Amino acid sequence: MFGKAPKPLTCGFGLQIGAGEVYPELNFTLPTMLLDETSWPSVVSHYEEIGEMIRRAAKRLHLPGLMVEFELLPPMTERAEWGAEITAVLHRHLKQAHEEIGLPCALRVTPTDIRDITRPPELRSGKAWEEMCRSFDQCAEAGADVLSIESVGGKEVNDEAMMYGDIEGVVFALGVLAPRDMEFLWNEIVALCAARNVVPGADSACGFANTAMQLSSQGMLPEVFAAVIRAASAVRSLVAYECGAVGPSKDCAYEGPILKSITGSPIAMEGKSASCAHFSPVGNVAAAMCDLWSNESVQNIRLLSGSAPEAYLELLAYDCRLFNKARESGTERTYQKLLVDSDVHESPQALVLSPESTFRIASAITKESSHYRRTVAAAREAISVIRDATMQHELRLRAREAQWLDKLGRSFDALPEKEEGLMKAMIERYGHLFSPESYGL
Amino acid sequence: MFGKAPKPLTCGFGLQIGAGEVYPELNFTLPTMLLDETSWPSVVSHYEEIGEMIRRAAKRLHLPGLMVEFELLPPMTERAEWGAEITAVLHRHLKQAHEEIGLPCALRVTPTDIRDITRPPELRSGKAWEEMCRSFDQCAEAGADVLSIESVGGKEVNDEAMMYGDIEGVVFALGVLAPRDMEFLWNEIVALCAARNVVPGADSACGFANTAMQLSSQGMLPEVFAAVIRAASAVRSLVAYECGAVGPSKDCAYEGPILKSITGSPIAMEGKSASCAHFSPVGNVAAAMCDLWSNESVQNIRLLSGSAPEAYLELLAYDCRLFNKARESGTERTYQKLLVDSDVHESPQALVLSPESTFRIASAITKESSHYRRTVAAAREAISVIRDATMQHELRLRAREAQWLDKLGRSFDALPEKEEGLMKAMIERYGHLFSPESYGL
Amino acid sequence: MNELHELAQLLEQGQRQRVAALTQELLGKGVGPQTILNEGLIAGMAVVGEKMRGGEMYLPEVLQAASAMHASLGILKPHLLRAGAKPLGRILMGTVKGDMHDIGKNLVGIMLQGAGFEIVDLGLNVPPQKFIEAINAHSPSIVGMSAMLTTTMLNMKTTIDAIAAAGLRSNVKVIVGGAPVSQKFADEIGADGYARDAVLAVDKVKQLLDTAAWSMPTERLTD
Amino acid sequence: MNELHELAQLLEQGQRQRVAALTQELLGKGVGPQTILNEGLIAGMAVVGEKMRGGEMYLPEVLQAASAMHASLGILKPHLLRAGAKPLGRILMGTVKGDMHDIGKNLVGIMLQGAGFEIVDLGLNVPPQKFIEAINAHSPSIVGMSAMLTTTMLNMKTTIDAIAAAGLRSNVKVIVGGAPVSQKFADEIGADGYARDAVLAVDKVKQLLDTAAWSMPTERLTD
Ligand code: B12
Ligand code: B12
Repeated sequence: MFGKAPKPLTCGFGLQIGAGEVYPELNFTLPTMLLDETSWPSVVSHYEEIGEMIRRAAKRLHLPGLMVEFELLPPMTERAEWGAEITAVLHRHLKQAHEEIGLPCALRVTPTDIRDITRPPELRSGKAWEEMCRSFDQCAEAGADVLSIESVGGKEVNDEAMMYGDIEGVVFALGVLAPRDMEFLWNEIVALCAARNVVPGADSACGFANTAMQLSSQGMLPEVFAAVIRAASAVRSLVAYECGAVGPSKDCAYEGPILKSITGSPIAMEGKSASCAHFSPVGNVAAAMCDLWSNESVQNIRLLSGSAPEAYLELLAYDCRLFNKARESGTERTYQKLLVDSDVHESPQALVLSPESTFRIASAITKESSHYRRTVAAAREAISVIRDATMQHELRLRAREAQWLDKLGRSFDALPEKEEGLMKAMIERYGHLFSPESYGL
Repeated sequence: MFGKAPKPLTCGFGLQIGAGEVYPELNFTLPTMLLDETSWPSVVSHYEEIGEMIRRAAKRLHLPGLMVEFELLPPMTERAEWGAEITAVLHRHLKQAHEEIGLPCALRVTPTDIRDITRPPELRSGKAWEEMCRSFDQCAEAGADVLSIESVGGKEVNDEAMMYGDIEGVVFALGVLAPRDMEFLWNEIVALCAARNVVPGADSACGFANTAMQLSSQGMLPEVFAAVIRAASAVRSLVAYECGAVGPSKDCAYEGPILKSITGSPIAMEGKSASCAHFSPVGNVAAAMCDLWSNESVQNIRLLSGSAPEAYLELLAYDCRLFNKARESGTERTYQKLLVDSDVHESPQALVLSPESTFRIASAITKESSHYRRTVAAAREAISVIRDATMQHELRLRAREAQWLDKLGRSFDALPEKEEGLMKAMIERYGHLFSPESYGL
Repeated sequence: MNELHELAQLLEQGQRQRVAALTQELLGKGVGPQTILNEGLIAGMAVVGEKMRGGEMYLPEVLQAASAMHASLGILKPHLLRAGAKPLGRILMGTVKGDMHDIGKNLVGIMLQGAGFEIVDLGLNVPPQKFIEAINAHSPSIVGMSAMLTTTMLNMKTTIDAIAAAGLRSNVKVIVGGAPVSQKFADEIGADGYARDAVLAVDKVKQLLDTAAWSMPTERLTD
Repeated sequence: MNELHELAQLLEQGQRQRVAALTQELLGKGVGPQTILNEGLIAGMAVVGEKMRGGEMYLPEVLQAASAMHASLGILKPHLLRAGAKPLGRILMGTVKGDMHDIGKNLVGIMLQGAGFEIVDLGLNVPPQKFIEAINAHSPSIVGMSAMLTTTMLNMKTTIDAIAAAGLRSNVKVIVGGAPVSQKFADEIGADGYARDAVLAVDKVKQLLDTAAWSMPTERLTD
């Protein structure tokens, strides 16, 4: 259920997440401009302006609580001081909001995964890796309450495999490569967070599943394929928790509900509220289990009412009032059902995000132990979730989508029992795209 | 209830409004640019781009229906051909959407009330008046399905009276001057619509009540004052219906629910969905009775997902799915209650828009016959609505707001029985601002 | 001295007549005009400002207090002039060509008046030429332009350019505002200042011409 | 002639081997290469295009069909050359400096390849200098740049300016794209074209160099 997580957590200035209330998570980014020494002062002024706006709007909207996310842009990660400077600015404004109007709030900071600046990406060492670690450390020191990342291990193979509809390749990327990188990466992040006494938030399969979602919205891939990749991608995101991450998960990690039902940790989600960042077929259903409700990101540009971030914050605030009023009045089940039923009959991508579906997929995952088998199990369960819905006439698939669903079913059934059965072929097929050392292979 | 109006209407390409479903009403405007001969081609290309976007998005979002509003900018009204040209462009795209994907849709066109270009405004004759009439006529000819306006008669006095907190002046403007202009103006518009076989939509008290709302949000006026003006302004908007308007009312006419319960005509409303156009304390409650759900207006600029109008259309579409799913599943009362209860305890402006409050205000209005007495009655009822809520501890007013509520109560009780009792004093006080002839005085 | 404190309170209550009377009385008793201004009017309007910011006072009350202050100032004026204090600057206000949204502009004017400035209001739909003529006629220290439409805001630039072309740019400071306007836009078109609302507009003006003597302490009024 | 129709169908099904074989067979029978191209390959890919637009075919299938077409083209090439047909232009693709979003760029490249163009992919995070060197090295007719960040999109302008400064601007047409990019922006930075997605990108390229002989009829492919 939205707002309630078995393992709620408190962070920042007394912000309780998953303890009953749903709070907005506000995201924002720079307008069209170059980011370099020359423009740096104006970059800072943008974040100062946003900080002031947040204090003003929090008061105007009577916000009961607020999470703010600062997503670093690549140069802010490469140059740790830059990311830290902005982190400090936002931290200062949140502190002030807390002191002045008692706003419970926290700051999530998300450094950029810059390791794929080289191809094949060098994931465990090298300049990018070291810069990234420094960025995490200095942002933590500068006032981050939660640290997250949208990591890319395995993406270099998944991108290619998806485009060619190569299921073996997708599973190899999501079930073999990605989890290996997640394990390495998150052990580092969790240790760093412990040292800095910061909350290790979670990761996002954005580079895998949201890319697929965008591809399908462009008519490049069938929706059923995107839906299956969504489910399968939860396994690699889950690894962060196995390493000690406690959430809240990243807003763009639509796999959140699956993670929530497995780990009990609170999740951030985005749907129609992120129409500024990207379109999606899951605008309402994405909210069904959220603990934080986010807009993903919007440029700090002027609309007719005020700045675009303020306009989206108002939206989030009113949406959150509905979640919380529903809980308060005991009608949360009815409201959740509305959120779910209004989308699940329109798209298989919405269907696999329903509480029911995500619970099924979660159980399928926990039944298995290896990342590889879990990935396959999640995908297979997603397929049968869609199959069942079509049989019960709760979802109508276009002919070609239906054919692809069968094709996917066959391909996933044809996969070997163990990842070993895939290794050789995959290294032959995709060896030119990734470096084994980066995955401890 | 949202989506259902006692007097539903069908317009444009088979769009049924108030017959059960709530549809998005999309609004948009130009980005920062000059509007003249030189820039005209690029002006047209903006509306072409929006038209194409609408066809694409309607398909992507599986829209069950759509109202599009084109709000003319002043030069497009002064030069009737310009407004007509854009009207034709949008009409063409809607026609195509209807033919290609069977989208039920209609086009609302709102010429600018340019009569206040002279001060005191010349309302019943002169260059501006004639241009405005030509604009209405040519837009109707060019493909408008519904005609609306945000008329300004009485505003010249109301602006001043509001700022000085002069209740007599406000009542004179809203209850004496405004209705007179409405009567003159709407008899003309209704006749014109009949001749062109176009739906005479309704008017908006934007220039009165939304100005007050903005003033209060800037800390210039107490919220209770803005709330009372909202209620009182419904009377002048009602006059349009007395002259033959049938709705749907204008999105920015938050007095809509009052009009709906009196006339039974469908209404357009905006709330959080219009956070791009202006902020408000009525984000959710505004939706409680809507038949069309609008974003008021947003510049055609690029966001990260696509254009801002497309981003807001996606939002409207998902909100509408909730309305319609609630109705379909018989849980509309629960959902409506959520929309209402999540706002009414936060602000008196939200309180007076609840179905209960608007019904009370509507009855108070219908009990009286003269526009003047109706205006006073509406205001008094709004005051007691707020009083009752504070007594039942359902609304907490800040000390100063409470004092103002009493002050307002006294002032409205002290008003003369008939408008005649006000005339002399008002003409002395505000005679320099308005011309009697414009009101047939 | 508690008569001055009384003056401040009467001012705050907007008691125009009594404020005027007490001002006369104090002058009669030989209290210096500067003292009356600083410890009476300025002190009183300072409280008004704080209360407005805190939502304890609204525009109508502020306007009443301001009118009381002006009543008193009218009496003090000659004495202050003799005492060598100089009046605040004159400000030109107008909504630019093509735009009929004027209440925001009016409000800014009223608040500036309340702050003791002299306002010349050119009304709405004001073409550049009219601004230029008014500058020549009234030689204001500040020109304030309002625009509420994305399609009229660039007329602010047109006007600034025209003022420059007329060789008057250095004579005036230009401030701009309105719903679609932002600090960034103000910088782009070469304005000297921008403010989000009327209260901040007063700050901005005070800041642009660091004003003396007769000013209400709008730093306080708006902090 | 129903063998050509068969070729078209095999192509649509992405049957690389059988398409190659049948191509040989037809040539053996003395069918002209131009005829095979137009009535076999082009006809087939036209259907593919329509099906993709209609959501009846997806990228993986299109890529299969494209690879089958390339198998056949490889065989026809010498014959076509003798017949005087000329190959399509060469296209340089890259994600600009500071940006690591590359799947969009890759996709555009793949679709263009499918359309019979030769692609030189410079990868991601590509500085202006590298674009210039590549232009000198490969003399492409088109340069395509991708940017997904508001903070990298201006590097497209930087690159276009650098190309101009290097005196190469007139040698190439520049097309741009990416999430934050719009036609308006493309015009502002002086690009020759913009496209919202990979399919439209192919249209745009065809339009910029009104291509001949070997082209698939992407007008059809994408209408
Ligand atoms: C009320 C209103 C009206 C009223 C007019 C109110 C009035 N007396 O001025 C009426 C109904 C007449 C009206 C008409 C129109 N409006 Co209108 N209107 C509004 C609304 C909802 C509120 C404006 C308001 O009164 N605010 C209250 C005042 C006190 O605040 P303010 O004006 O912002 O001023 C403050 C600050 O801006 C600042 N400020 C203002 N000027 C200056 C100057 C200086 C120097 C400084 C320092 C500061 C400063 O301080 C002021 C006081 O605190 C706005 C929405 C919005 N976001 O503002 C739309 C809005 C401005 N209108 C809009 C439109 C489209 C129109 C019409 C074209 C609609 C139509 N087709 O009829 C017409 C055009 C009128 C014309 N010819 O110019 C659009 C603009 C779209 C665009 N392209 O830019 C807006 C943004 C609403 C929307 N999103 O659709 N409107
Ligand atoms: C998936 C994704 C990622 C993936 C990368 C996917 C990939 N392989 O490229 C990952 C997770 C790695 C990622 C990382 C980041 N991302 Co990202 N990402 C996205 C997302 C959600 C979808 C992009 C995508 O894959 N689309 C699918 C492809 C097929 O479509 P496409 O890229 O748009 O390309 C098509 C068209 O644009 C066009 N096109 C593209 N290029 C060209 C070129 C030419 C010549 C032509 C004609 C056409 C054309 O045709 C293409 C095919 O149809 C977008 C959201 C969005 N609105 O796009 C954010 C987005 C672009 N990312 C964003 C951000 C902030 C980031 C990070 C900084 C986040 C972080 N702190 O880690 C990093 C930075 C990475 C880097 N160093 O550059 C922001 C950008 C904000 C800004 N300031 O501009 C966006 C808009 C999301 C958001 N609103 O927050 N991201």
